[in-house]
Amino acid sequence: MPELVIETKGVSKIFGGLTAVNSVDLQIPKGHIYSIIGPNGAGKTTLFNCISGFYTPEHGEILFLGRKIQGSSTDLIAGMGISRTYQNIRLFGNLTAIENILVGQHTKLVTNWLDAIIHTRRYRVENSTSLSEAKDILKFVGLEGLGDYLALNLPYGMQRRLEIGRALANGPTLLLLDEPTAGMNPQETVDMVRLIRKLRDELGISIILIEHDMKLVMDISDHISVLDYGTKIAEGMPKEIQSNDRVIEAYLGPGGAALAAKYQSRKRNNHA
Amino acid sequence: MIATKKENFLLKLRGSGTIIRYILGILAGGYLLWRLYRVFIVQSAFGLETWTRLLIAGLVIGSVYALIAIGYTLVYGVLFMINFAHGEVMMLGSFAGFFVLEATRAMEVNGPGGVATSFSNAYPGLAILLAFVAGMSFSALVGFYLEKIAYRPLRKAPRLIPLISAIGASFALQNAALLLFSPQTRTYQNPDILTRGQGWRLMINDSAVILPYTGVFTMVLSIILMVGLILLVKRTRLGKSMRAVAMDKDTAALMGIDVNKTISNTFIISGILAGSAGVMWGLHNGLLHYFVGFLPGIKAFTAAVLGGIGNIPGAMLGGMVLGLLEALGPAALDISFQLKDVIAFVIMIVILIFKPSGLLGEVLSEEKV
Amino acid sequence: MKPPNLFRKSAEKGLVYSLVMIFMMMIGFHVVAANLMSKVFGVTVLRGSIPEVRFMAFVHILFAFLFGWGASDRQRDKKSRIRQGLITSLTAGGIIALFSVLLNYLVEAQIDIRQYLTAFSADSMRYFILNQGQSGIFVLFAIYLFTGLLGTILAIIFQSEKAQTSRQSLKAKIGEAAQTFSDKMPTLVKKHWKYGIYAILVVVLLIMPMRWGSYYNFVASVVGVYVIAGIGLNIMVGLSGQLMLGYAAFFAMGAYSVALLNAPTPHGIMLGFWPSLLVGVVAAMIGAVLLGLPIMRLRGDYLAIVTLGFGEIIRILLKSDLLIDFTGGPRGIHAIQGPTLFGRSFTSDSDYVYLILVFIAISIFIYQRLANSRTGRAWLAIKEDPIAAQATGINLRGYKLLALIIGAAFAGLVGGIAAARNAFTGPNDHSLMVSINVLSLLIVGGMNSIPGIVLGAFALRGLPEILREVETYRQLAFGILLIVMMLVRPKGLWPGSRPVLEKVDEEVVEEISTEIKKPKRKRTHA
Amino acid sequence: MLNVSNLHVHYGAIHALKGVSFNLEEGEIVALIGSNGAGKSTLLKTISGLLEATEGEVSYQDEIISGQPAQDIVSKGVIHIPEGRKIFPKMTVVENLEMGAFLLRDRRLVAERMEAMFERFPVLRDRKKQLGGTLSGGEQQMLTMARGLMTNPKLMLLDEPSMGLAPVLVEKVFDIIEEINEQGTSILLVEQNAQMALSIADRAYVLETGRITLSGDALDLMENPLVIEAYLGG
Amino acid sequence: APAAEAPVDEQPVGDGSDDPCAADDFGCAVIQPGQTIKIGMSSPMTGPYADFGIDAQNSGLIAVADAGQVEGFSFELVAEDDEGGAEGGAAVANKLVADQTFVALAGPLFSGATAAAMPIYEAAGIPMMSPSATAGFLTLEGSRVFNRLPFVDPIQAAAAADFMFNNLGVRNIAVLHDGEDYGRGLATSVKDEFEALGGTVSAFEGITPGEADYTPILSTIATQSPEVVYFGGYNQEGAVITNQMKAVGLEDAVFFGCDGTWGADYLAQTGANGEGSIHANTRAPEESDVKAAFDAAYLSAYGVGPVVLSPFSYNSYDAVTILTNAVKSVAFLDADGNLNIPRGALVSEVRGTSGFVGIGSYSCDAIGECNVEGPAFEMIVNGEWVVLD
Ligand SMILES: Nc1ncnc2c1ncn2[C@@H]1O[C@H](COP(=O)(O)OP(=O)(O)OP(=O)(O)O)[C@@H](O)[C@H]1O
Ligand SMILES: Nc1ncnc2c1ncn2[C@@H]1O[C@H](COP(=O)(O)OP(=O)(O)OP(=O)(O)O)[C@@H](O)[C@H]1O
Ligand SMILES: [Mg+2]
Ligand SMILES: [Mg+2]
Repeated sequence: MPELVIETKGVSKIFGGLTAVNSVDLQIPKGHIYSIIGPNGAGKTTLFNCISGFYTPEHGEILFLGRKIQGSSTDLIAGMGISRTYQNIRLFGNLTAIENILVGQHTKLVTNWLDAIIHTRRYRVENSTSLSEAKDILKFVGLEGLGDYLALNLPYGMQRRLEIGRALANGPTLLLLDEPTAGMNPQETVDMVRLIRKLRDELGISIILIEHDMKLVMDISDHISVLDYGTKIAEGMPKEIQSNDRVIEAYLGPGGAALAAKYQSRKRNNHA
Repeated sequence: MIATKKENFLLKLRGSGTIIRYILGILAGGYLLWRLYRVFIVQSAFGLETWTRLLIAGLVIGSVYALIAIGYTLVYGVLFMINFAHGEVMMLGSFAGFFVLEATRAMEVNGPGGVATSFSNAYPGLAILLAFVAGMSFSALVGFYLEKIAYRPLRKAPRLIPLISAIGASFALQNAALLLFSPQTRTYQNPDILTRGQGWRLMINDSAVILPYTGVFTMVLSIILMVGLILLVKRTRLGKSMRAVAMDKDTAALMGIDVNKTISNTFIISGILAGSAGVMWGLHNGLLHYFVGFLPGIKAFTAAVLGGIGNIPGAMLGGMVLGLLEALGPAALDISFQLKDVIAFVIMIVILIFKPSGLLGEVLSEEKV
Repeated sequence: MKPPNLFRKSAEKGLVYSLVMIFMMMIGFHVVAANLMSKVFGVTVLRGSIPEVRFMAFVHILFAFLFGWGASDRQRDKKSRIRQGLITSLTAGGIIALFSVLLNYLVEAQIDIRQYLTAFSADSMRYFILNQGQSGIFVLFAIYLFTGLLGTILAIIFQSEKAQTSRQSLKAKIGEAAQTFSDKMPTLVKKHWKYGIYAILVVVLLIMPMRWGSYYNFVASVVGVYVIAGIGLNIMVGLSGQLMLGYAAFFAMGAYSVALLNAPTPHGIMLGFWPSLLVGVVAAMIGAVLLGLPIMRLRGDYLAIVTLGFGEIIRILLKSDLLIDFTGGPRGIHAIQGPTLFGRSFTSDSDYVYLILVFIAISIFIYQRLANSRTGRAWLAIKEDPIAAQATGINLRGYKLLALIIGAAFAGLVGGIAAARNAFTGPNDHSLMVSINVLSLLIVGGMNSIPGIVLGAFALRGLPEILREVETYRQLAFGILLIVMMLVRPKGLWPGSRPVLEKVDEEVVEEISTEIKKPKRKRTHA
Repeated sequence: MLNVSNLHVHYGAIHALKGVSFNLEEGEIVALIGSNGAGKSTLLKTISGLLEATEGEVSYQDEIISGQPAQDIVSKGVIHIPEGRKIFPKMTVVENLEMGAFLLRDRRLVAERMEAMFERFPVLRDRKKQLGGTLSGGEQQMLTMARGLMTNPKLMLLDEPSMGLAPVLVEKVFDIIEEINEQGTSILLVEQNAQMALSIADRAYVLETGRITLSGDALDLMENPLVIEAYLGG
Repeated sequence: APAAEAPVDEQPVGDGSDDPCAADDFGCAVIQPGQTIKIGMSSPMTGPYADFGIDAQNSGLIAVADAGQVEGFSFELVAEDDEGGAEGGAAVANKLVADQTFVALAGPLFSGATAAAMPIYEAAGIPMMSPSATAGFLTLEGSRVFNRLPFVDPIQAAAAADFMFNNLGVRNIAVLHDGEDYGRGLATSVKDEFEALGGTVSAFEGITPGEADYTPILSTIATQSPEVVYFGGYNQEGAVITNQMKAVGLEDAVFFGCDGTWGADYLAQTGANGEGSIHANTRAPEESDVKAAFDAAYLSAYGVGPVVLSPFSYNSYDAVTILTNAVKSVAFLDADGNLNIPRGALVSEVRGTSGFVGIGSYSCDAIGECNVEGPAFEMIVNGEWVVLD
């Protein structure tokens, strides 16, 4: 059994009467791209929120590299090496792109305000290394040359990439991506797939991915879990999932190409 | 690879905030109980008549604060800005009411029985009504133009910008009143039936406790106004559109809501309430000059926050609590009256420490990310 | 483009303009305006007396001209612009004339309403209608009509395309000249021209306090004190985004530490200025911890009101009977001893200006280093989005508290200096208005920008001094100016910009995206 | 029905639309595709009155609507469903739907419509009392759609209606679009999912950096190599 | 308490030496033809105490007009706004002393501003005559230039305590103050003096100035059944207290005010409620011509009478008049037709004021206290002030 980066044991999160995440068990191996899919409202984002410390699950355990993390605050969890992006982008809009990355490095840096005022040696060293690392990350996510733009002035697709860059900046062990290609066109989606692969292959980061773009998910994932009404209804390799009836019924439907054909033919009929 | 880092000691104070909060809370609560025990059980410093008097005073002050606080809360609820000039809006309304009463006082008419009296004594109800109409409409007008001139162009600006504009407006209005009406202190000329200091007499412990007409009038009227306001906001489309505009102006416009009109109406309503508070305050206390808006303005703002800013019942509750604290606090805790604002502010801080969004403010539980 | 619309809008404009004029009269400002006008013509008028009538006429003419100038919309064609000017001038003049009829009536009937409206003295009313009675009203009306029209016509001519282009070409020429000038400059100079400006500034600052007399020294040191206070508050508000309305409390802690430790009464400890200043700074920092720890959970306006309450609590306690033996009560503490440095005590006003300048330099230094460090960026991130900031690993409470503490230290510092400079401090020097002034200067000047803070301090503390010319009207003028400044420059006079850290080839950037707004280039990172 | 001519829009110094002209006939579905930042949302916002054009005109049913405030345009039956899940976060689902029917004064009608929306999106019925802000991303997306349909619009401006929706729901949303179109609503559709958009639309325009670069019959465009390369993942 | 023993030794002015300007400590102010002699004023003219400053300016303008000319030169009043605080006081002082035709200051009105401004005037040799700053220490630190017209707290307080204890014969009083410099200082002294006489001060409390409702504090005081409520502060709060005493069980207690509450405004605001209340006032020559003329001039110039905006109209008028008189007596024309005013001599001249009779009558002692006679007490009877003995 490969080493697990995240293990959830019977995690449940309840809002009022609604069990958004219901006793979910996941074993996520190190170095995998692991996708979580499921209908809208299935509890995917909520699960992310539990892992990254925004919510404390009512039941169950979340282990990160074998260590219990639920109940810790988000900053501590970030410090342990879990980074994330958000379904609705949350950049620091009035900071420049490169500053966003520098903020992302926060947990990796050690100098404090006194160092900053006196410019101690370690401050100078850290400052120059962190800056050059930040530039590398910009390059890595394809934003080279845009580092001095305010984040809010970047177009949507670049903001998504910048958010990933910020998440990468502290050298995470685990990256949680919540619908990273939402609102992107197919061309940009392809770029994003390339980027995600690169993260795993070049940096060795484990990735958990939420996506509704099936082509992408099937393409990229090592392993997929499917949530519905908060419970895990299936898990396995992309092939297995694609052919799972329950998943098709609850989630997949006929698929993009078939759908397009449906509308086209209807339209032709109408015109005829 | 779990990072362990050396952080500055200050940054390690994680969680100690909560501990200190509770220590503070326990200390404050303990002190409070001890004081109350001393005042009521051991010393029993004041008789029931005194407590009644304090209670009456607190309720009257509180209802005026509540009316002004609603204005802050309404504007805040829609624009997320502190209308710092709101106290001045009240002051100007008070002046309008004052001039009407002066005029009706000066006007000679043949009263009932053919005796020549002043208009305000012959038709006191009408005179007071006119004063309120004048005060309310003038304040509404001021509020309306204030928004149009000083705030509307800044609607897209960061939140602190309109705050400074409001501070400027507060200066400008205050000094305009100073220059127009002189710094002289004026006295409200009430019609005789509402003479200040007169009231129903209750005998408690052999001493007369006066329930002043003006005070009762103030309380009753402000309750009526508040109920009316709640109905207005709950029952009419205006209330709905105010909520929508508060959350997202563009989307509200896409629903067919006239955003400008909604905001103007908000200022008009808060002006009306402030104007009525100004006239009531004048009738009850008599005192009027260019600076009367400032202190109640600050207090009412405090009350609005205490109740949970943006929340109308919260503003009312906050106003009442603050009024009662000011009146009863020093006596109940046996602390000098000079420190009544200290008591009020300390209690407010303690409340906010435990209820960070005010008494009735929304509980910001787990935020959706 | 419908005529009724045009008519109504212009009439409305005329109404507003006339109301402005009438308001001026109602507060008696027309006399002051005429007074200023006479100064322009080199005639001085005794205070409290009324200047010659012709100056009032000039005031009317000036305003009528301005009204006419502003009457028309730039976008419209000439004919409708003239029509607009006509309508606006007619309404404005008409209403002012009507008002004058009222004034004339009041004067003739000797009705005294100064009981209610102080400015309505017979002299002042008569002066407004040019001391002419009935005929003055016609003259007034004519002034507003004809000068107004003149204003409109001149506006049309001046704003015509031809004038526009000629102005643009003038601008271009100036730009060209500047370009050639800079081309001719040796590269070394060009590269370091900024330092040249700084050097000149420093030299000016070093020389001026000895030359420009005690009043300007005084104003300079007040402005300087507010610059430091502004920098401190900027750390709280501008960087870490915590709205603080009780800044004066920290100011008071510094001032009272110096006062209590270094004045003959009430305690006569006479510790010496420097140690007491240090105590003041530390006291303010401790105050910040005590305030900060319990309230870290509060956000936005709740924080604002709690800090406002804190400021008021401190002020009330300082003057209360409870602490009177300790703090001197409402009377304050006087005869506070100033600093001695190298055996020389600070006596002249320029000494304090230099002292404050030194501390400004230190503050700017500290601020700049903090703002562009890991700490500064963490603060900014918290301000932008606390939840996301925490999720990137920033300890919210710790950093917020740190911002409070450092900001408070600045306040304690200037509080102490100001107390020594005034040789006095009292509870009323630490009122809510002080907090509001510092906050205002920050926003008027522009947050997160040192030049902005300096400009803001000038605007907030220097402007009222300049406005002394208009006497009792200065606070009114100040309030209006505050609004106007916000409307005209909502980001502040000199808003801050983000540092340029990446520095790449411009052309690459152009290629990647031509559509994105470029940030202003600012200082480069070391 | 809708006629846009030579439209220019600026955000401060940014020139987001540079002279866009197009038209939409009654009963049509017109798709608008283009990469991120091309100005699609800007165009929709300008039509619905949220942004002001610096130059050019928008006319709707032979009336110039550019320059009119958004609420007036809405009352003419032009409904804009904005991108990015613009629900009212502190209102419940029901209240959000009521806001969608703000211009309807008939309470019975509102109740009826709301019922119809719950039929279409059963998830929303389950979430009736939940605050909009706590809904999941996809639920919010459905809510914006349902809210827009409350008034029975004549012209609908849809900005990325399928974003963040599960595949089954994407189908549903497109079914609905087809359905309301058949009932007589004209539709201007902005989609990243160009394949779907072109499949359902009658005509389409391609917007690139603020200019329309291609236009024509939707099915024809689908065959266009430029479109295939840039927008169909070809 | 400041002692009024040693009379000031007359310093010879001008005569004896050839050039009085060279002999003068501060040199001469040289006023050229066409210029005016500037008398400064430093007072709050905006903010919560604007009424004080504006009133002082109003009165000062009349005084300057009444002062006429010296050798063909006229006086000009330069009233500046100091906002009542230290910062503003120092700003005004610095501004004024920069003008060399500025020779004397009627003010500052408030003690805080005075304390901060005094060293600046001291250094420039500007005589000060404050109409209203009462803080005790101001005259106790050897200032050459500072003088004042109001009676200092200890003198008024002793007189008031004595009057209550002996003339009114009350034994139980409550003492209130507005928490400000002036009011609190006075109230504290009254409390001490009254207790020293053997009376009881059953309550000693501060109020928050500027508010409109003091019934809570009055209600608690009522439980002590004081015979007199003494108030140290200004007429605005005084009037509110008087009005509200009736409704909370203090209807039998007498309101006892100070020179800060005395004035026409109090009458207007309290009406019937004010009947029988007692206030301190300067021991003034009753209804002199000067006073009548001033009253008339004030009314006609400003539409309202004096002592409406603040109680210090008369003091302000007298302060300016004392200063202009002093200027008149030291100023002389030089060969070029300029008016020379030796500053040091002017300082001594003002300090040496003796037997001045304006609206009030004043003589200054060696430390600059110009009103050592102590107050008269006046009671409101049928809406009029009646002097009690
Ligand atoms: N704070 C909350 N309060 C109440 N209900 C909540 C809250 N947060 C989420 N929910 C509910 O929990 C369920 C799961 O939400 P979640 O955001 O995890 O869905 P999701 O799987 O991410 O869906 P999507 O793909 O649409 O983003 C939803 O039905 C949502 O309405
Ligand atoms: N509020 C704004 N301020 C400044 N620039 C903006 C703003 N909104 C949009 N822009 C810019 O205008 C251009 C067009 O943006 P728009 O949102 O219309 O694009 P879009 O085609 O809808 O893209 P997407 O597919 O990402 O939604 C982009 O370059 C964008 O950066
Ligand atoms: Mg989700
Ligand atoms: Mg878009």
